Amino acid sequence: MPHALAELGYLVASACFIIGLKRLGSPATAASGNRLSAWGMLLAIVVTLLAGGMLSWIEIAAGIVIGGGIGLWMARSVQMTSMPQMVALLNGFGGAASVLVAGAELLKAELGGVVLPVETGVTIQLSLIIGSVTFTGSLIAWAKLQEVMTGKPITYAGQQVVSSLLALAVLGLAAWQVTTPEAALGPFYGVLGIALLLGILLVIPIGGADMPVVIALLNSYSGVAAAMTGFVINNHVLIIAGALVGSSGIILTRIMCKAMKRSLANVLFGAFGAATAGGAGGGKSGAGLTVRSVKADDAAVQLAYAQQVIIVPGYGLAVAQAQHVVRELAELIEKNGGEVKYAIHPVAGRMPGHMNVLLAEANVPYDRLYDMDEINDAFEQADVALIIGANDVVNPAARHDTSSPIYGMPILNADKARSIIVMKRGMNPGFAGIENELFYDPKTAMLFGDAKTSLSALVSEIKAL
Amino acid sequence: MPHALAELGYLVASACFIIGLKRLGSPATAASGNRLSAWGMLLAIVVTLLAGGMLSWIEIAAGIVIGGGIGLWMARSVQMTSMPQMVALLNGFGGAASVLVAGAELLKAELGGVVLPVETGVTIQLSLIIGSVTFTGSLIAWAKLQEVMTGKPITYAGQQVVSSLLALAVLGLAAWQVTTPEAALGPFYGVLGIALLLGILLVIPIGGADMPVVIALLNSYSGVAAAMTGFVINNHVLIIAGALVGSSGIILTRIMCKAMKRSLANVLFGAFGAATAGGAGGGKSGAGLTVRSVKADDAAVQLAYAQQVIIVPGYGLAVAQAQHVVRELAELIEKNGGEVKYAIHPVAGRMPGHMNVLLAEANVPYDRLYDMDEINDAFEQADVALIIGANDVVNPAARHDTSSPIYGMPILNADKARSIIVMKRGMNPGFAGIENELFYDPKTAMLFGDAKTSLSALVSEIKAL
Amino acid sequence: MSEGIIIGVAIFTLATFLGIELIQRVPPTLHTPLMSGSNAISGITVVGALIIAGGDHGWISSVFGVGALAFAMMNVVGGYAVTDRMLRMFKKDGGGK
Amino acid sequence: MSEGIIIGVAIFTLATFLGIELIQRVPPTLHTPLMSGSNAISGITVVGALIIAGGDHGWISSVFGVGALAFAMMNVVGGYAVTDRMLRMFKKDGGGK
Ligand SMILES: NC(=O)c1ccc[n+]([C@@H]2O[C@H](COP(=O)([O-])OP(=O)(O)OC[C@H]3O[C@@H](n4cnc5c(N)ncnc54)[C@H](OP(=O)(O)O)[C@@H]3O)[C@@H](O)[C@H]2O)c1
Ligand SMILES: NC(=O)c1ccc[n+]([C@@H]2O[C@H](COP(=O)([O-])OP(=O)(O)OC[C@H]3O[C@@H](n4cnc5c(N)ncnc54)[C@H](OP(=O)(O)O)[C@@H]3O)[C@@H](O)[C@H]2O)c1
Repeated sequence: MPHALAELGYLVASACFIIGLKRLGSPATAASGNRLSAWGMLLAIVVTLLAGGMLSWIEIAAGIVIGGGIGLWMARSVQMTSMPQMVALLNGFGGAASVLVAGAELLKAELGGVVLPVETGVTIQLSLIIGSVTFTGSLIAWAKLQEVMTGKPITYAGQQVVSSLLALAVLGLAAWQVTTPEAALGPFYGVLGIALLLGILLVIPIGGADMPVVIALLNSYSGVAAAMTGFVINNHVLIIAGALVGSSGIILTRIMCKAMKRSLANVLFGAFGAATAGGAGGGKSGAGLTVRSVKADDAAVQLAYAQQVIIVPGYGLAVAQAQHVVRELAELIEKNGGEVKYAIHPVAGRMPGHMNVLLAEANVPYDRLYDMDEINDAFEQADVALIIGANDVVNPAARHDTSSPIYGMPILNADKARSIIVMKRGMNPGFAGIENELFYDPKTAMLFGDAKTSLSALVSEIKAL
Repeated sequence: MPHALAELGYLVASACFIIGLKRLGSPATAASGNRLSAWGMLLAIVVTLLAGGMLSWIEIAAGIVIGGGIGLWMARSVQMTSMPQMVALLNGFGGAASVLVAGAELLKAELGGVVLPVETGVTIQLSLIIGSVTFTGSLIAWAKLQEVMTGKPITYAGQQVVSSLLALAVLGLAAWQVTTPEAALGPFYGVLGIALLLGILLVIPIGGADMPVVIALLNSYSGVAAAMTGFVINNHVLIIAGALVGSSGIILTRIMCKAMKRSLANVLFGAFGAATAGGAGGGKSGAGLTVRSVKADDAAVQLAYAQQVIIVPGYGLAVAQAQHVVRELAELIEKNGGEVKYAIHPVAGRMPGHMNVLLAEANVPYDRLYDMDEINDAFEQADVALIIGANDVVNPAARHDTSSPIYGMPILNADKARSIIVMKRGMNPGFAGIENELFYDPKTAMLFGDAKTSLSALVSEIKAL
Repeated sequence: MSEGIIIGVAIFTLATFLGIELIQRVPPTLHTPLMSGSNAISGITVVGALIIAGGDHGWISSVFGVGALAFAMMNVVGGYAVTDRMLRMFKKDGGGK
Repeated sequence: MSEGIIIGVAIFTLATFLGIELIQRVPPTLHTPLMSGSNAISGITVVGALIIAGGDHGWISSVFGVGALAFAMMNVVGGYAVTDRMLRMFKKDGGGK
């Protein structure tokens, strides 16, 4: 295949990515957009195979079959509730691929006695460093979310000093490698080792619940690493695709931080969840206030005769895997003549859009899900706000308690509903580790227990009415 | 200046254009965005002067001083109501510049005996053709708007055949030039002459009121011509800037066509305003219906005691240059305790955003101007809808008369107001050349006369109350 | 086809996509200044004009170069200046009272 | 600095601007599929991996190349497949009734 034709193929692939991302912007076109993007990727692969004068077809086939097979198996078997982990893992693999490509280019040059131009040297080092940090950082994020390791921030004295020194060391070694014309593999191994270590050290002090932000950021890094690899092998489709992913990750990071009203620096270095979690048990509003608990049969009566029900799902829904029962309950209420809406807070759950994906899995039509701004005024007319495993996103302290860590975060106005039913297992705080005064509101009834169990009980009680 | 540094300078200039355009997207940042874009242009000019090894400084100084001086004088002296013409003229100049640059490149090669690579040849021809059509087409658009020539469509038998043949001839000559290695100036002059003629012939059959669409389209062409010139001289800032303008023009064209519910083909080849204008006088709704006319003193009383007034400005406001008096009237009504809003239809006037610019000139704050979708529900609560020189944009036929040329165009619901005052000079139809049943509505009172005169009369009457 | 032209096409494509995204967001209020402002940007041919006018190509430089330069400068200066004039009139709160 | 790298920077800049505009419009509903879908796009390093794996560089090709290829393919196939799985669940009208 002539070079110009290959370039044209890559250009078409880039256009597929762009249009695909654009179509990902609306639920109606998202699926076709994703497929278009996948076709673009296939085109890029085919063009490379035809243009590159491939020699070792067995190696290529092995790599494709092994990687593709594992990827497909993972995509098929992963549970919708484990999506954050899955993205973290895939992200890490992308970083690893960048490291290996850049490493191979460097080894080829060093072992072959070729002196690389400075700019190629620099982009190789950037690709190595960013890719390595992405790789190990993503693995730690995965481990925290999968609960293979503790989700608590791991901190030690002088942590930031150590990390800064290591970062300096990596940069120093990289500069040395770039500026030394003689072949030397020492700095290469050094850069690789320290960058991999750095990825671990940068992520362990971050609490498990902050992992989605970290994943979005690492996603951005993996895009930048791909773009750097594009500079190394002088291929524009890598640069374009990498830049698209790089900016997408950054935007998602910003959206999440904004929705939580925290700065990115606070997420990365604040060790959120360590200090605050300690104070949770003895929160001030707990003292002297009582909680009204309710049984499933009473709650069922209330729901069966309600005209307007707003369901507020939260992280507990994902933990209990209760998305299918929720839909069943909603349909029952509707059969009894009530109207059901879902109120989705932008950071409900542990990942942006988490609740949407779960409820979509349970076949809830997406036009029943309302964004915070769309639905907040409707709570006043609601007979029941049914809060399922949500906590921080309905905590009124965000409105008035200036000392609260979530002060200023916009919340769902569930407290404005005529009555409130909260489903959770006990009085444990949510992600932010703070008390929720809503639970002590006289209008609120607590239905304790695992969300799935409670919901099933409600469903059979209503059926029995 | 080394080449790489110049490239970097051009890249920064491109970024200025992009960020500038982005900032043009909101009234609060628009002015600074435009200035940023201008700084980018200055940077591009300075970089070129420093990098290019300029020889003939006198020529350069002459070109800059003459062109810049005329441009500045035009920008200073033009009236806000003549903005469409001004844009048309500037647009034509941009096309002319592209033609001259591409022509110079061609002449250099042909006279110097250099054989240009095919792709350069092709882009030179594209730049010549698109630039020429833009140049003469824009001049005709200017002449129609400035009423130097008739605004009516000029049509003749076989018009489209002639234009198509000329277009084929241009393409044939261009192909000949590109494929002939020998020096030849014949085809060059041929291409130039026919393309310039084509620009004229393509625009004369389009009615004066459709000129804004034509201008937006020609704006897009001038961008594409600039991008082609970028390919010719192998300069990326031209390609980027040209592509930005090219897409911007196309989007504006589409927005306008959509707002008028007409296809682009209908605008370009439909000779709109020729046939329909004839039927205007004898429109069916005119028969047997009567119009209620009102004097300024009665209208003044009505306005002085109104609680809710919605002003609907249209093309007549621009013709009468009545924007300042309108604001005066609105302030008077507000002093009397009424509330005044402005309802802006997307195609009111003769150019997108025409009314906004006029009213901004009269210091009406832009948050008082409401888009059609925002205000259409408010008409029902309005005591008076004050229609100033608007016609088609409030014609209810668009809703129900399937035979009307404007059927399907969304309109302002002025007919839903409790009472309606229409200011125009007589019973002439508007741009679409059709009757307006609103004028025969029993709720409607017609205040005949030039809008500025009528408004001044209203102002003094209210003051005298 | 040379590689240079494909890179040019890539850049053109990206910029076109970007232009579409940027312009679609501009509210109708600003369409007139947008038109004149983007029109000014198309005066970027001034770069090409300078290269011709500043070169050593005899009458081509002095006629075509200076002509192109003058036209492009009118487009640039006129476009930016008139857009600025319009935009300076847009005010959020009636300052003219 | 060579010209090639500046063109690369230009392309990178344009694509970054474009990415920002495109992503800002995606509604929260689609943020999770967006994350996994864009993640799949970053598997474009598969192109680099193929070039290494298919080249004639002895153990570098077989170890680094095949390793990179396998990692990149996991990212690509896993990312697209899981995104598709999620998106196929998004329905406008409860078809499951
Ligand atoms: N979405 C994102 O992108 C994102 C990213 C980073 C951080 N965050 C943060 O995550 C939080 C999300 O708020 P949220 O209201 O969704 O969740 P939350 O505040 O973390 O609260 C979840 C609640 O669910 C309950 N729960 C856990 N397992 C349950 C089960 N099996 N059945 C019933 N209840 C169960 C827990 O109480 P019990 O243990 O008592 O049952 C807990 O209080 C916010 O603070 C947000 O800032 C979100
Ligand atoms: N905005 C755009 O971008 C754009 C582009 C292309 C086409 N158009 C078309 O232009 C039309 C705009 O609608 P429109 O309602 O604004 O205007 P219109 O329908 O053209 O009506 C303007 C009315 O103003 C009256 N008028 C003229 N001079 C006047 C003066 N000095 N004092 C008072 N009244 C005067 C005229 O009636 P008298 O002669 O009886 O006074 C005329 O009926 C639409 O059909 C639209 O599709 C708009």
